[in-house]
Amino acid sequence: MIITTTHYMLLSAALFTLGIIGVMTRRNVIIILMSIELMLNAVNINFIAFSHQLQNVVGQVFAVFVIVVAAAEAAVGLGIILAFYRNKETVNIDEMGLMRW
Amino acid sequence: MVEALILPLVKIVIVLVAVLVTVMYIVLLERKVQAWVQVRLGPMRVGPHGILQPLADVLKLFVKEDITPARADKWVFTAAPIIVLVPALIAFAVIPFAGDLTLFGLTIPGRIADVNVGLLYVISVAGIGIYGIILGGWSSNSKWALLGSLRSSAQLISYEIAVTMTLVTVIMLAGTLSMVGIVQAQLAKGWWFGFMQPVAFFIYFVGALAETNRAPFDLPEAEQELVAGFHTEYSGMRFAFYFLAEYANMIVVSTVATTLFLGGWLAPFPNVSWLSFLGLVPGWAWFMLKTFGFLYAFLWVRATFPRYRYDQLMRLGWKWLIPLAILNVVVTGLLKVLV
Amino acid sequence: MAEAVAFYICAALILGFGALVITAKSTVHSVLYLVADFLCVAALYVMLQAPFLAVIQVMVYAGGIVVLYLFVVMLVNLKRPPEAHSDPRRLGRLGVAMAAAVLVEFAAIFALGWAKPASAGGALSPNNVEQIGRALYTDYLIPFEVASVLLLVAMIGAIVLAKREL
Amino acid sequence: MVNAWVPILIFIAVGIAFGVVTLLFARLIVPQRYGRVKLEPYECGIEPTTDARDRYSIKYFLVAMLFLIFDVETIFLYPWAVIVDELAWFGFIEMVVFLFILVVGYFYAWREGALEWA
Repeated sequence: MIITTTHYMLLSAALFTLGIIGVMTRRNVIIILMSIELMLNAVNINFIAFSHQLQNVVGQVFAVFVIVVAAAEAAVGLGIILAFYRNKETVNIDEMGLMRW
Repeated sequence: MVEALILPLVKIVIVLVAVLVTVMYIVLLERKVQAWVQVRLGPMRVGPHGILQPLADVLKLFVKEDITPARADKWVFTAAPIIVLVPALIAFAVIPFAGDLTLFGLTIPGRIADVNVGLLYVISVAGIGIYGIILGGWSSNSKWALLGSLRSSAQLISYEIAVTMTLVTVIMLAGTLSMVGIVQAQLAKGWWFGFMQPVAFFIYFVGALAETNRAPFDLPEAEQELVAGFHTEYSGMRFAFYFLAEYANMIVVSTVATTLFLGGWLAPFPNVSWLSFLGLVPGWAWFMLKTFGFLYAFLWVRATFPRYRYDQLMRLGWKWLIPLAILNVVVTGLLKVLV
Repeated sequence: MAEAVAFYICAALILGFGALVITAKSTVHSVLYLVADFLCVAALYVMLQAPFLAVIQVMVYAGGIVVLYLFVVMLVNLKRPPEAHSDPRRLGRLGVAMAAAVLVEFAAIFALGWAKPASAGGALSPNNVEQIGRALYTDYLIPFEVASVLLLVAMIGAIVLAKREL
Repeated sequence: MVNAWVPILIFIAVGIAFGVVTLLFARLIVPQRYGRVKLEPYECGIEPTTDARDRYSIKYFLVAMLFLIFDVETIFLYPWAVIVDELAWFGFIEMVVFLFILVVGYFYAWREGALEWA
């Protein structure tokens, strides 16, 4: 029973799939953003598993940058949701056709 | 097996019991100190000079009726006090209470764990406690509780920035994030970091008062405007958890202050030879003495200062402490590269 | 052995909480499960000898990003549930395609063989923070400064979006 | 290395167990006499008419957002602080540039009134 990088890859792929399912099936845009966070975490698990496998710290540095991007995404994304909610009183993504032309 | 599991478990139980007993008696001490400041006597009835009062309080909390309001979210309402209590307790895991002790020929480190990211561990664990406050207020579905929890969480996160940023300067002096390493760095430098970084110590002290919701920053539970803040709807044991967590957090910030700024378990001026007799007192006793000194300052401040208004509180945090902390980091960095 | 047990418990918790995040009825419950999920991921990082990543996962993800989510969920007080009128089959075809892609990925992972566990005594030192710092402030200097610009833009963007209400 | 975290894991387990067991124990011994009025949320004696979960100030979102940005900033400060001696002038200038860019955002937030609570 040795845990290899493959195990971590499978876990990461499964978590990523969960994120996709969330994005595809839910209509609440906040939950969709949360599913995207799950997917980013799956990516980070991969980065760090490979950093461990290759004994190289670069994977961890990139995971730090992924976290930075996730923070920026959450700040702006949730700002957009709030602005939209204040105009239309909804967070259903099907009703967010404002920018669709 | 013994090294890896039993020994930590024993230490955890000791720490847990010590924290619970300290909380009980800090509450009594708080009432006594406030009474003395106001030339009163404080609790006197239960036991001589009221020393059994905490036991009576605990018993009372245990047998009080525990109500879940009708409109509350039941699971979240029960989970919130646990979410707030557990981080307050597990933060003690990396605090070095003493140097290495030798007992029955066994060298026992005077801490539960020494991880190389110790300080960040404490900060991040403290951040989790916010959920207990937000969710406690939200799940009660009561206006006072919701407003109190929003204010409280906004206050906590505001001051957390100032505190985490100011602790960077301590790391710059110590060169390590390990709590044990920070104490050893103070031994090597010969000075407590409280003397070397007075500005950081000041910001930390103010931030600690605000992060533990203590007077003069106890706005989330300002009785005059918000009833009891985020725990308005709580009673019985679940209320006791919030109470316990607040005082446990007070002890956490005091032990962290002792470790970072007051030399941890070291005797004062360990490198001055004619003061070496101070080393006869064991390290854990110094640690406790310093921690109690810091805790006493908390109680003293509460008895002395009037409460801030909410906008004053946020202004102090955002417009004074954060710029001061950033400036302190830059100045310390400049001194580091110049010297 | 202990490592395997820890890994499987962690993996089960991560996937379990992940499934709860996307299925919970109440958005607040979703957020709670998300926090639990991130804490379990942090535990995984500790097992992968990345303690610094583990603490910033807790500090930034669990203690920062999800707090923001919780605030927004509480700000967005919905009179009617957002899922009320949705057509679950709307993105069905795309979903099937995505799932197929993931299955291919799984198959590829299996087919391309099982990687060896990390060699002990590699270059990853236990003093993780210093190593990350060295890489970050020398080789990755430009991304680091760009990250600060990204944060600046995010901050200004969020303020602009919320400003009208101030 | 990883073993250093085992005591912390034990502590987390003990902490949660302490919380849950205490609540369950208290549940066994406390009196429970429910009444409809007793279970109403507390509103100073007035009967609650509206749901508490109403819209509130967007200020709280802004504070959480600023907290998040500054939090990310501090995680960059810590690795720098650990090796500040080693990086010397180079690292110092790097960090001054980094802090300057964020201080610009800070003053923007100040000017736009995101920090006002009056």
